[in-house]
Amino acid sequence: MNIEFIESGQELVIRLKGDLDHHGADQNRNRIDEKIMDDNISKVIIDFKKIDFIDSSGIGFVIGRYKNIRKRNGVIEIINANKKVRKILDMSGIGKIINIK
Amino acid sequence: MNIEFIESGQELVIRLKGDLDHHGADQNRNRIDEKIMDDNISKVIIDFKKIDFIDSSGIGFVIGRYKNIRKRNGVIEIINANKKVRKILDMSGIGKIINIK
Amino acid sequence: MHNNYVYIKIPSLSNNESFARAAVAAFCSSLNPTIEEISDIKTAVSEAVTNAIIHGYENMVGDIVIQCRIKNHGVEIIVEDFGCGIVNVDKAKEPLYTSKPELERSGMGFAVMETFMDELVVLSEKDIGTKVILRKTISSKNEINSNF
Amino acid sequence: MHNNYVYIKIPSLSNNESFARAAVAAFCSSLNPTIEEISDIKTAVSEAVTNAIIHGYENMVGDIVIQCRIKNHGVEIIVEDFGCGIVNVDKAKEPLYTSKPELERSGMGFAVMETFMDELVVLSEKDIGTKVILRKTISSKNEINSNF
Ligand SMILES: Nc1ncnc2c1ncn2[C@@H]1O[C@H](COP(=O)(O)OP(=O)(O)O)[C@@H](O)[C@H]1O
Ligand SMILES: Nc1ncnc2c1ncn2[C@@H]1O[C@H](COP(=O)(O)OP(=O)(O)O)[C@@H](O)[C@H]1O
Repeated sequence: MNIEFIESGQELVIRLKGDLDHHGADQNRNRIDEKIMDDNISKVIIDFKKIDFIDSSGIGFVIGRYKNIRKRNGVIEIINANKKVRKILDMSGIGKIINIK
Repeated sequence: MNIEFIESGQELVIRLKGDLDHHGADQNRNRIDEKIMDDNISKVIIDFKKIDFIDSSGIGFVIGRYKNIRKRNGVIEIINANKKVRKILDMSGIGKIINIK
Repeated sequence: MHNNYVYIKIPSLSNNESFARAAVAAFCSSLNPTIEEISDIKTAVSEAVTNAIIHGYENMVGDIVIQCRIKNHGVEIIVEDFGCGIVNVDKAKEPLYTSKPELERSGMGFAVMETFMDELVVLSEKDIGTKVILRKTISSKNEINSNF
Repeated sequence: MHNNYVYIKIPSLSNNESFARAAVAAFCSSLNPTIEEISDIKTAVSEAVTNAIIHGYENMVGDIVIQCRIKNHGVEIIVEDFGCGIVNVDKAKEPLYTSKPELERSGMGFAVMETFMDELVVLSEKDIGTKVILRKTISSKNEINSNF
């Protein structure tokens, strides 16, 4: 998985591209968390538009970023979740804590 | 590999689709030869536009149809050969006996 | 027709998760699955292989064996490791249970396998390893498109 | 990084030709090959696997073993059968030579493997089987796109 950051003020859009599996999560977790901390981000928008694959490691990854931003009293949002992504997100009940658009 | 026939008079266009390997050749050889015989075809045009894969079994397949149509004093032509198809066709020297467009 | 199968052995490296999914998907393609069926199978295989890597072998590198077999209009996929094994399989299968929350595991792996496949069987023994059997029927409505 | 490899065993059925190509291509994708490199590798693998099916096992069904290994910025692929073997390897490798013209073989298989890969080694023994070793360097110009 590759990621792209689009930043404006304290808002950070993270565009995910490729496969959000255990491998993809491990490769990008720290870079994202450092960015959130370094740039004092209070709102994270995760863009799933270019995601080709997701499994339950992706759920863990999203919950991990959620916990991280919550510690900073920030919010997190998911956009462009297609049918495949939805299927996994819905199973996890993550929609109760994170806004999915 | 799937094939599609477009017939007009004694001319037959054979549109190949998918993988022209040993498996694909074996699946379609007889159907093509029967068509040529039954409909008294004298010109065969093999359309490679939708071919995703070809290997040397594809060369054998083309030469096989060439020999078959030659027995009937007919001609054979290849159209829409992309770079990948060309690479294999050129190696075989098949261009000396068959018109490649 | 001869019943087709494939036997695959890979080391437990995380970049083999995507290889395993792609290989199983390629094997299943002869059954003309729908896009959704193939996507479900890839997800389930990914869960099983990831578990072998993270839980089965923890930080070591060991072999993962994947076997696929065409069976009664469907596919059977076996993912096997020779790692630490699972002491309590019933507990492990509970949704949201994970032994590794510190690694951001969601505890949803077995739940996903169960939901995305028709059948899930988990055989495991402590210090011997774990064998996950996944089965799914493929709706052969695409038969017209199949090679003939 | 741990040197990655894969071991694959399939029966010698012609519909496994496409599986073998896809599996090897999926394995090689971690090296970020160009489209042309991956296409060349698929073609060479297809030749070797087809030969095992048609020549190695003739009309019988036997095992084909495919092994891939990442080696010095490249890939080594071994395709092995346990069939009839080749008596005269030098002759077999001559372009246009085929022992099965009646099956519309072109005799170009080894020539394609030699042209599309950097290196081809053929080890064979009568009634024991054939081992084809294919090697290709992957130009890592795509490194920027690689996962980090
Ligand atoms: N191959 C395995 N080897 C050892 N333990 C396993 C294996 N697969 C699963 N487990 C155990 O079962 C638990 C639940 O697995 P799972 O539902 O996939 O959730 P997660 O992987 O997110 O922890 C794991 O946390 C682990 O303790
Ligand atoms: N795996 C194999 N087992 C036995 N014989 C083989 C094998 N591979 C190749 N050969 C022999 O080598 C010859 C040349 O092979 P190749 O160049 O691939 O051409 P083709 O497959 O079109 O005959 C074959 O006709 C066959 O006699």
